[in-house]
Amino acid sequence: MRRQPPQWRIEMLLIHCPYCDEARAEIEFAYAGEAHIVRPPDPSLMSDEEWQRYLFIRSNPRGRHHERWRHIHGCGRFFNAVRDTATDKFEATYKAGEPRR
Amino acid sequence: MTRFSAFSLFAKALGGHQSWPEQWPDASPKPDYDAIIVGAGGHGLGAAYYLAKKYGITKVAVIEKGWLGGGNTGRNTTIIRSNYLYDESAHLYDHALKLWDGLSQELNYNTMYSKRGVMMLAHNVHDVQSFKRHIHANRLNGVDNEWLSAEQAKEYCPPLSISPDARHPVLGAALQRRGGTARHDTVAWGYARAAAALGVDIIQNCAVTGIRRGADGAVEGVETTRGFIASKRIGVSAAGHSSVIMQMAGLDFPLESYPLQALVSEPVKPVFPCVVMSNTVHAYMSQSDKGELVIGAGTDQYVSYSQRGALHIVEHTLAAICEIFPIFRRMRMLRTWGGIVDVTPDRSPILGKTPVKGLYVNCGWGTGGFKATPGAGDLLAYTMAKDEPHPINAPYNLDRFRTGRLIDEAAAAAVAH
Amino acid sequence: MSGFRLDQGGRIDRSQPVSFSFDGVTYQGYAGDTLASALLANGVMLLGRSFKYHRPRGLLGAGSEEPNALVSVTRGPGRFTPNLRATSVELHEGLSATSQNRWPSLKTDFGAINDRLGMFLPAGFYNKTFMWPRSFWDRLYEPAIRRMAGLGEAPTEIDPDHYGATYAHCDLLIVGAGPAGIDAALEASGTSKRVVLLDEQDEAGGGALSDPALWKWLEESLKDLAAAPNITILRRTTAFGYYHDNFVGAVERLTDHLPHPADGAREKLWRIRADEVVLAQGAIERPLVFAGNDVPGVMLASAARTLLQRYGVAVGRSVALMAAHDSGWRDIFALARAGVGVAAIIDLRESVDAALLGEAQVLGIAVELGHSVIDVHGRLAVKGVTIARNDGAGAALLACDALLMAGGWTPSVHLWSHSKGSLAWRDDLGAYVPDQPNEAVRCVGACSGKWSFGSGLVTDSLPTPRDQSRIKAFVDFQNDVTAKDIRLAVREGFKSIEHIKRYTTTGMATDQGKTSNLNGLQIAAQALGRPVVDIGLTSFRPPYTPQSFGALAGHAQGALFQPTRKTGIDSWAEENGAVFELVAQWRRARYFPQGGEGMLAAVNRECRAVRSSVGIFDASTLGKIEVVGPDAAEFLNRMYTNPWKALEPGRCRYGLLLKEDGFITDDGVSARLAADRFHLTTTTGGAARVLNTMEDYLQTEWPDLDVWLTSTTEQWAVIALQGPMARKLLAPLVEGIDLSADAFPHMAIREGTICGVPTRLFRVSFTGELGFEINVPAAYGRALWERLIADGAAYGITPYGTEAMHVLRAEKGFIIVGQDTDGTVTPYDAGLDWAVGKKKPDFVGKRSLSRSDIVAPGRKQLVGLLTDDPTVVLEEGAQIVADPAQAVPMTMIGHVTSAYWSEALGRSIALALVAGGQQRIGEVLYVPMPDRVISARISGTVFYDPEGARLHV
Amino acid sequence: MSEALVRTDPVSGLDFVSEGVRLSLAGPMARFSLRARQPEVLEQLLGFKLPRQIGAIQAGAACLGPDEWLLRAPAGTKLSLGSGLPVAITEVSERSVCLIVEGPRAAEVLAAGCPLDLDRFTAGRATRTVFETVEIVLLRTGDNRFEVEVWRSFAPWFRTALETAAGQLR
Repeated sequence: MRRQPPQWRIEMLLIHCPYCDEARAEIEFAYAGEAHIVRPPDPSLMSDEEWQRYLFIRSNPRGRHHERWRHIHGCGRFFNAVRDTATDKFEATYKAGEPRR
Repeated sequence: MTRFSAFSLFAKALGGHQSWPEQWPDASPKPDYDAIIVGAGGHGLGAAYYLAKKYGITKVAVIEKGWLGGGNTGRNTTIIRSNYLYDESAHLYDHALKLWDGLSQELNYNTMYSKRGVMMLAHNVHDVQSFKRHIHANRLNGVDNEWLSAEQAKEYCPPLSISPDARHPVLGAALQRRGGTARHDTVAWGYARAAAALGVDIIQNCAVTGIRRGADGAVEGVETTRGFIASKRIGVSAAGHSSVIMQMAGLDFPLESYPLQALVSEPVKPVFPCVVMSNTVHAYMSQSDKGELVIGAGTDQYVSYSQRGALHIVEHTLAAICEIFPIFRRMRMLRTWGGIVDVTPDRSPILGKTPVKGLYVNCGWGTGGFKATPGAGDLLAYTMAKDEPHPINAPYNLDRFRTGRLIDEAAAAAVAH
Repeated sequence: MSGFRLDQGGRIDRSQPVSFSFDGVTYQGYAGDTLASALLANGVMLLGRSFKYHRPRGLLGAGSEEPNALVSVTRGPGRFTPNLRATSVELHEGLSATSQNRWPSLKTDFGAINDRLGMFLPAGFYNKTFMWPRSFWDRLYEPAIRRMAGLGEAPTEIDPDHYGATYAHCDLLIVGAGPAGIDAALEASGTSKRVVLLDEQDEAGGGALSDPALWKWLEESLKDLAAAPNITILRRTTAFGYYHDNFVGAVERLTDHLPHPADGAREKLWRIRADEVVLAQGAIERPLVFAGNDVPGVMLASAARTLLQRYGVAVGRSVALMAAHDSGWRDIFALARAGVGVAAIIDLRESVDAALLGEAQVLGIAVELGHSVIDVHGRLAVKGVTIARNDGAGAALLACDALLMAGGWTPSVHLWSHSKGSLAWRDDLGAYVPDQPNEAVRCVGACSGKWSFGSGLVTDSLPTPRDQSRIKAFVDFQNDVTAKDIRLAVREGFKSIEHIKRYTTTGMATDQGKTSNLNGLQIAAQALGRPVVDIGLTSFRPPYTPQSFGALAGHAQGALFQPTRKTGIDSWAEENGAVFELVAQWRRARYFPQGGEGMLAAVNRECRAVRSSVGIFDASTLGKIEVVGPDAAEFLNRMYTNPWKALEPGRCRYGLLLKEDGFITDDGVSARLAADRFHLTTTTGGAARVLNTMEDYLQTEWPDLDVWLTSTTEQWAVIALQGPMARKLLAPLVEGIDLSADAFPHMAIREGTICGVPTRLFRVSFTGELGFEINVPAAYGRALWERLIADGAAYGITPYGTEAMHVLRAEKGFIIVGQDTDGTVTPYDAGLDWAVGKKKPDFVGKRSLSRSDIVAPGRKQLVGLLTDDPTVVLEEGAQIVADPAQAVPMTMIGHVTSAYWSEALGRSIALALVAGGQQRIGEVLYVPMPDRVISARISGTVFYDPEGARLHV
Repeated sequence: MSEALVRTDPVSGLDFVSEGVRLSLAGPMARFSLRARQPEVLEQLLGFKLPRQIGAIQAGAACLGPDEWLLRAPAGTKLSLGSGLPVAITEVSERSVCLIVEGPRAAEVLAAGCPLDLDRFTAGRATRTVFETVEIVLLRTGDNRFEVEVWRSFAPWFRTALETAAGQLR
């Protein structure tokens, strides 16, 4: 399920926006859930089980996590990031459509 | 087990408290068990206790990678209530609430369950409609929950500001008088001591590294940092780390883990007699028996296992607290901390069997796990003992995400229009 | 009386006497004093009572680590602050402080009965008792325990102060302006780096302030720093937390040190992002653990020296030292040189540096090596100590009126640990020191374990011939945790330091264990017979010292708490007596009472006006999105349930949005302005959410589409003109639009001008009447509204609010997303099958609509509900049952989502979600209320003008 | 036709002056959101060049994103809407108001709630950002001069926040 931006955002992490090419405060960004989960081109061909996987199953790793953020109060773009969920450190951010890092 | 009482306390005092025994032995793993519980939080220890007490399965190990009660059991804001909307939820949480009542005596360990009432504030017309819906449903389900006017709410909790000029004025409140708080650590310790007395092994500092499955797919035991431990029945009750454990059995789960923040003030003399929650401004508060104001905030926006406190959440939570309780602006924050909560798509738990034979799960409690502790333990024990869910936890199966029969309390509270 | 002011010395300003009061008694101090130093100068040694045993306590330290001397300070009405450390309260004229946690007075405290009963109240005693008889818990034990809670009283009045906040950015942030911090700043002065140097005290200098030999250096260094344009020094500023990516939170205290009332913000929150952080937080001296180590007058040796050198205060006339570390010798030598009487130096060690011995001899101080204090005499003040050789022999009484403790040093690694830097154990220091950083940070000076204090012995508790299980040797002074409590915890099986901490509460007081953690660790390790590193270290958690809620909330207070969004017409509503409701971030007029009307009368009147003539409604809060580009129709077709490609320019369509899980999330009427341009509307609360979701699909799933979204919610003021007279009122004002029914049918949009300003005029209706929604540029909304009110007077135009709007739409069976749906309702459940494009291969949420439980029979469906008694209006949220006679828990088959008195129908109406409802039309169901059961019949959802005749005129 | 409608602003038009900073409300202007994958298409249509770097301002147009510009032009300016082209031009003249923050302490006032490092946000730059929880478009039009675009309904809160921050400078 697509995530909605929360009611407030945070000013803790420093995030490099790959479009603005600048590190900006997290308060300008909205987290948007796990990355590289592609909406199937024809959902009607999917079984309930497959559809459930698309909708709900998430890798939720302790460690490297591919995720999407939106620079919602900046350039407005969604982009991808690799972050270590154990330390919250970003390994990379890259533009939407670029291959998984 | 030395029975705890004022008399034993007195007697031991005369001996300088030198002869108190260990409350639970620090067990080492045996080669095999009839049942293994992964995760020694309140839920897992409760499951072990009920397995031994109610279902006669005493050859049980509870495996904990750190120290017992060190996860969300020891990190939450200890709120207990059962005034949920849907039948499934009301039955689940009220089952727990009934077990809370009398738990101290059952465990011979004072869990300090205090029925001081949980009051949820309505700040707009939509809140009022939603709370009334809860109250009507609760009444017909036999769960206490009553509507208070703003003035009645203020009377019940004098620090509350009911100024109509507030940004989010209080229009009324829903009060569950049986709701309240308990001392979080003692719940884990009480279950641990009682379970150990029934023969349960509590194995701390033992991390599960794998789940071994046989040719037929059924579980055979767990690989741990202290070696392989065999069991045909494994119950996973690992809160924020459930995804990681389930993946060891090859199962992907509909879970995400988020940081949840809480904080306490410096202790002050009694000033706050109940629990107050406000979903609209995202804050909840009570006063501990030590005098600290215990304040919970929302979850962070991103998946994380870092348990690192976030300043923004603190800022917004305290702004909200000062808005509702402006007399506390000069109070001071003493300590903040974070827990990791595992959240399902419908924000209700998954409690039951899994597609892997012999593997049972209790996860996805999000921010609401503490209040369910005795109920979740009991139901996980039932499910493991009978290899089928109890009617109360049957709806909390994994299949609901496929079929669409979600139990979405938060959605039912809906968004403002 | 023990403490006194020396005739000279210190950094206080003796030319500026200051009078203040403590527990109602007035005293004199000097500018530059703290409350603690001034009280001690006046001979006041008893400053507080401990938490659990209510033991009398004096000063332990001289800074923010102080656990004992907690006071409440009043600065006038609403300005009461409990639990302040007397060592951190700066003295000012008129300061009024009181002691805490005692009744009736600090000297005579009935709560001290706990001390006498202490043997029955060991760590965790409450886990073991208060369980029988069971009924006593709720009524007696629990309330009694609660009454015992707390230190100071809570504030009871609203704080009139305000608080500020700011972001700040720097290249180098230095935390702590002691010698190490100042050196780091000097190093960076004159560079291009932006440097912020902050310190929690009123004066920069840290440890140098207690060392007159460094004062000249300090003065010159501070002059240099002040002259450096790239350096900002913040005093009275505590860095309380170290967050991700070198983000440090700090609070600056601005007015509490001034006589009140003082102008300006009381405190200011600094949110600092630094490229590099230097931590120079120093180290905190460690108490020693022995019987009676908490009697007022027993204190840290370094604190005594600080009181002497900074404040010119002697802690006693005959001062003894109990040392395990060289630094204490230096401290007591300073006292001796200043003329303070020294009783003796007792040192745990069998031998110490000859230089120390030599100096003691020069100063004529008696030295007892290989000895420990085994008891302290006196209750409210030290009267003497008993010492004994470490083997227990040779007990002797030593008269003194103060006892200093020198137990070694604990580097302040708090912020380092917040930043998740790793720690390494140093056996020689008996302490953890910073090891590997996790951020761009380094530690300098004493907090890195580097100091020139000499060396010492690391102890758990001092040797004693007495029964360890019978003596109270304190580890955590405020929480009254003794060495035997920690040993009891270990005995009972609590073996990790986190368990021990939680069981005994050691380190959990308001000082967060600054003076107790390491002693606790040593004692636990000794009891367990294991190395300290095996039992772990409790985590350091923000804040470093307690910080006010007000400062942390920053300026988000009062009018600045959260924005209340108002439309341009809101001011008119306010002037005309509207009652408002809050919807999402917006304030909306709910109804416009006239002449003392209640809500029902006003709403009835407003509804009558719309049905009979014309009503006017401010719909500006509706979300609006302009969707533009060659692929606009294709995009909407994928987002919404219904088809959009064939919609002709100039026409409108009701659109329904689902989440991917198939449940309704938003709706609205949208218009096609041109082949490649749509004007969407959303619900008021859904505007931002819908835009974000659409951007998400557009950017992530369908980046190939040439279409762009722009929020226009605030570009347009929207005035709904509804009722049979709407067209007549509107026609003379509009240019360029033919308003006739044929030229401008229902569900159409036209562009033109109204009163000379451009308009997008929708012919739409949420009331069932002939209606228009007039969009004009927002700056003109109020003027147009007033023109319509003026011109509409001839038709009895009536402003109506959201409540009448709800009634009118419910009469027509139009849903409100979020009220008649709740996030678990599909289009089929809501009876909106007609809005689902059956032929569309896909749209967001479509696949979920065919899941087994979504197509299963018995789902709750939206229906109408007519009470048998037409005068009874159901309560929204009331539950519906088929059999009202059943026992609790009842089987509930639905609930009322909307219920109103319908003035048009002269009866009540309701909408409800009922299991299998669409098959139950005509059935009678029951709504059990607390006092009665209401019967009602299921109906269709359209109550008024089901043919829609009134729309198409 | 009777007399023309008058404009209403959401905040006072009066200046607020405090030590080192002045707040004022800019007069009416035309504003357009310009969107295109290829800026050349827009440039051809509009007849002027657009800045290519996110954060740059040129000829009244601020580049806010890879395909987004905010054009601010004299009140009454009309643009061709480029119908049929792969562009989106939407008029948003009245969506926001512009508060001008100027004076030697202007940056300090904005730093009260804006997380940007304003020392590194030099004159001639523009960006969308936030002031506490409220979204703004910040344009630095001089070393000591900022123009802040804020949506109308947030303007009263924002103005109060700026005045409060200015009043708290010491």
